Amino acid sequence: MGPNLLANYGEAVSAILFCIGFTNLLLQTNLIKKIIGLNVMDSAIYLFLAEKGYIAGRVAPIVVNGVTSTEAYINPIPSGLVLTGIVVSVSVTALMLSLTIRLYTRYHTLDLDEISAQLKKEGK
Amino acid sequence: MTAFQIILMGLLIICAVSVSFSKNLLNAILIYMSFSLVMSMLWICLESPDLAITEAAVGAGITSVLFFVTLKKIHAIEAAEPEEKEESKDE
Amino acid sequence: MNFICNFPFFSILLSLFSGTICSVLPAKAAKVVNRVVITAIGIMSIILLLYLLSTGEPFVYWMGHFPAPWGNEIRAGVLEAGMALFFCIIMYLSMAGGAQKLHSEVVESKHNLYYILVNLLLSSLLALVYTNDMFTAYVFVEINTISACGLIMIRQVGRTIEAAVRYMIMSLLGSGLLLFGLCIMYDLTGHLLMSNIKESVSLLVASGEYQIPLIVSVALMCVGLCIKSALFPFHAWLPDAYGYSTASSAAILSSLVSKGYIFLLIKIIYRVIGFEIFNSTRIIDVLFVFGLMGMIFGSISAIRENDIRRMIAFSSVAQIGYIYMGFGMGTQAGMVASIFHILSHAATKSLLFIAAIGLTDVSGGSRKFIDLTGAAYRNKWAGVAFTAGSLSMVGVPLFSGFISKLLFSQAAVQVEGKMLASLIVLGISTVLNAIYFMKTVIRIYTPTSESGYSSVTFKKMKSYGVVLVCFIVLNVILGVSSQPIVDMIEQGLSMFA
Amino acid sequence: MSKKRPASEYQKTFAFRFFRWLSGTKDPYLNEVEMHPQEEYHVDPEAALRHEKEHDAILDKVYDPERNMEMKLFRKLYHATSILFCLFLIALLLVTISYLPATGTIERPVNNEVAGRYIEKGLEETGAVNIVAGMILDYRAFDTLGESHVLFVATITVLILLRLNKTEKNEAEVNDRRFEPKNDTILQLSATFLVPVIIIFGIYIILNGHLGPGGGFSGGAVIGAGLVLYLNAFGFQKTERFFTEKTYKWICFFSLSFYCLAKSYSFYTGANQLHSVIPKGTPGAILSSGLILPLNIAVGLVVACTIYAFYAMFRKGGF
Repeated sequence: MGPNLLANYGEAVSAILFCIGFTNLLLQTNLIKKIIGLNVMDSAIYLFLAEKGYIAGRVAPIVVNGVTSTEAYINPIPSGLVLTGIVVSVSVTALMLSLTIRLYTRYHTLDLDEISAQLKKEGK
Repeated sequence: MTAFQIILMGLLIICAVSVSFSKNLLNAILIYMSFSLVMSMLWICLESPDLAITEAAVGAGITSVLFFVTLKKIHAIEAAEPEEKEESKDE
Repeated sequence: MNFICNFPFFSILLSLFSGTICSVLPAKAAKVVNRVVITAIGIMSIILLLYLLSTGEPFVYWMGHFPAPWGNEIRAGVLEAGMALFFCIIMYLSMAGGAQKLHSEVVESKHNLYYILVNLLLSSLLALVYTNDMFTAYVFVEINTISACGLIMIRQVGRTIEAAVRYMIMSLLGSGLLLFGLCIMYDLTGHLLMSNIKESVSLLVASGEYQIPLIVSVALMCVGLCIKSALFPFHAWLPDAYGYSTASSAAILSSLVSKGYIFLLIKIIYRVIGFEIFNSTRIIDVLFVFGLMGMIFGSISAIRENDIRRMIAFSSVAQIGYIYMGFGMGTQAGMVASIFHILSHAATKSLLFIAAIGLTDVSGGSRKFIDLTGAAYRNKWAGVAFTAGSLSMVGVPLFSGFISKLLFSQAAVQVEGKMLASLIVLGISTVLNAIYFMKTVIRIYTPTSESGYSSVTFKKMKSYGVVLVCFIVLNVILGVSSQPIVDMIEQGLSMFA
Repeated sequence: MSKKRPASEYQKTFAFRFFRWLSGTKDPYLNEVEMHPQEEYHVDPEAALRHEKEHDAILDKVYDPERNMEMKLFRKLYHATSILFCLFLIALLLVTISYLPATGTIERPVNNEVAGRYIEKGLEETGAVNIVAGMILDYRAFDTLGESHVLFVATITVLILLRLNKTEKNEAEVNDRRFEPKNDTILQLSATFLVPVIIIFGIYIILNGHLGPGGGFSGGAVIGAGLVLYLNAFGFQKTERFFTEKTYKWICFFSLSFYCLAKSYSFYTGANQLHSVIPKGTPGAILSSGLILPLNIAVGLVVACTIYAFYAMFRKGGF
């Protein structure tokens, strides 16, 4: 274990959240809960990035009273990356949900295992 | 401020775990909404108001509305009340 | 700055913009726009390639008003331009070959949406090829994933939708890991541009700081891209996705989409981490082992399959195993072999998919081997093309597959610890390949007396026949005049570093 | 000359089995089971039905995840490996994080000259008071261009999946009407007050994107939410008056084309070191910061329409 685990508690939380989301995505049989897991996973990564940009005692990167010194503001790059990332995760969520609807109208279940069992039954 | 952040992070973990174990899909989605709200508060604490606004409008608003519509579509909810919940967060 | 230097930027923006334009056009016009755009980008790539070969110097192109660490930039070398050209050729041929099938399998009102997806897919592939920025790469990886998912489920059968769901879940796991690795890398170096990250990484390695996070970050990115490109244990979505989607989709997916991710991985290895540093980690051994396992298990699954499209799909798993085995060797020669195999596999696999639909069409739409008896007599062009593709896959001289196997074995001989394993597995895999491809070829050439199916004449499918001939010629060119291409790959790799 | 073997002997050889495998036909009963001389077969409809049912029942049992041993085993194995993998991942990430530079401090690789220049020169070079907006729409605009196309391609895939043709659509509409709130007075009254406020707030966020927190994406999402609320309160008949699929198509087309062309111009001039004719304006004024404001408006329009389109698609497969 390295020296900075306690100082990086935010990142530690984000790693735990990432793994919770990851486990949900792998193990939940219900598609909707899989999608929630996906969103949790994405949010965790964004939390990680936002923590990386934070500097104690400084304010948000919006220029106030024309002060443009590096000493005054936090790092703006992670915020920009997260903004892009959020759009990506919304698009993916919408796509996954519409796939869910189509799958449900076809097979009348949200359980992926059941669907693959039905598919095998059809195939043979 | 640190104590407040730690409380929020604890809430995040509680929300994420209870999403995984909740049996009812509607409950899961509601918990996910609160997860997003807590996340946007956390981003205010981390001095990123841009992210907070976006997360509040998108994570807690749009994504949840899409989830509700999906649930409704697959007849998991019969009644039509959850649509009203979106308006409270847009303010 | 020479005007030709604008071409990478033009090709990315042209394909993005044509996607937007197609959204308001009717299907026929969208098809024309699609063809014209692919041709234009192909021509630009040829000119760019010739220019780069004559100057011998790669160049960077600012995307905006700001220089390197502040703005965003793209970069072009011989390998990038060649890859873009190749992608254009394969995409054009796949679209032309599957056009007929598309009309019968996809609802009329959704045709123009299909062309939008193809245009955006092309733009994301080009951006992955040219970009010099890690986060841009991530964004375009997502475009690539979503449009590939669209290509899978444009033909709406239950199986394709299920396959699309599985594909999305796997891909999103991959993207999550990739993004996490990227964030750790950003935290360690403070840069997002590839060349700047590389400088910082070599400084970090020299000073011995942050060794563990560095390796973990590289590993996360590698695993993410492996999952996305369907390396062996992560291939569960692949047979259904390739086997049931419409023909051009299957050809594009197998030959371009997964190759885009693999090319990004090559870029990360060379331009972000550095080849030597990457080879000194244990990651290449893991890639090597999984590559070998993929080669064997993919072929075994293909032998057990009795559906021709799914068999070709499983063979893709084996071929991706070859590529990762080349990475795993950790030498320049292995890398060259892998890149050549990317080209040869892309040319061959799209040929096989396009030929397979010709065969199934004259067998009443059935894809079971028993119904395909004598199909090659009913559709002669498809039969010849399928045979050529199979021979190339098995590794018969004159075809591209032979050269890639030759390159792999040459590379394997130079590596001490991994020589025996890779040679043995190469041999086994070739035999297995021969078993299932030759079985199919014998089957389609077995004469049958009671053929209830009508045969097709050449007049009815001129464009299809021409496409097949083009594919065969491409394959033979790759197989016969391989030396200049290998030289070009080597030159491109030296420009990478 | 080889001698001709009788068929019964030949069928035992490896060659026969090999060619049988090759042709894909395999009769498991051939030569394995004793067979009686065949009688003419009569189909008894009742028995056939019963057999079919039995067959289905057997299939159901075979492919029931609870009963099928193979599936059960595979599932257990899958669960075990995934749990192990996740535990491994969590440990790995925690160890990694413990070695990362400490959060909140200043001496970190992240706080280098890149972030420094964005903060120090950002106002001067992009004209945006909100440095994040300046960064994503000017310094790193290529990412953002890609991002808006991610949204676009997601809409296209949703259209592919959920758009219905005429007859199905009518059915879906009837189906949808059952669940639609039937002129709920409370909802309508509160929507009359809330929708204008929400939409004005969204417009404020978009227009203020370069001056304060916000921007095209969040503002567009807020406007989209307002439209969705309006739709829920008053139904599709009212919204169809001003928002149809055509409106959506053209708004999306013009905004995205504007975005593409504007950014192409700026990339082209930037890369070729030409002077860009777009004025920066006075920092802090509403009409300032060059292309950022129009781009925000374009993105906002696309996002608002896309959100509404998603919702309408999910509800009834069309506008």
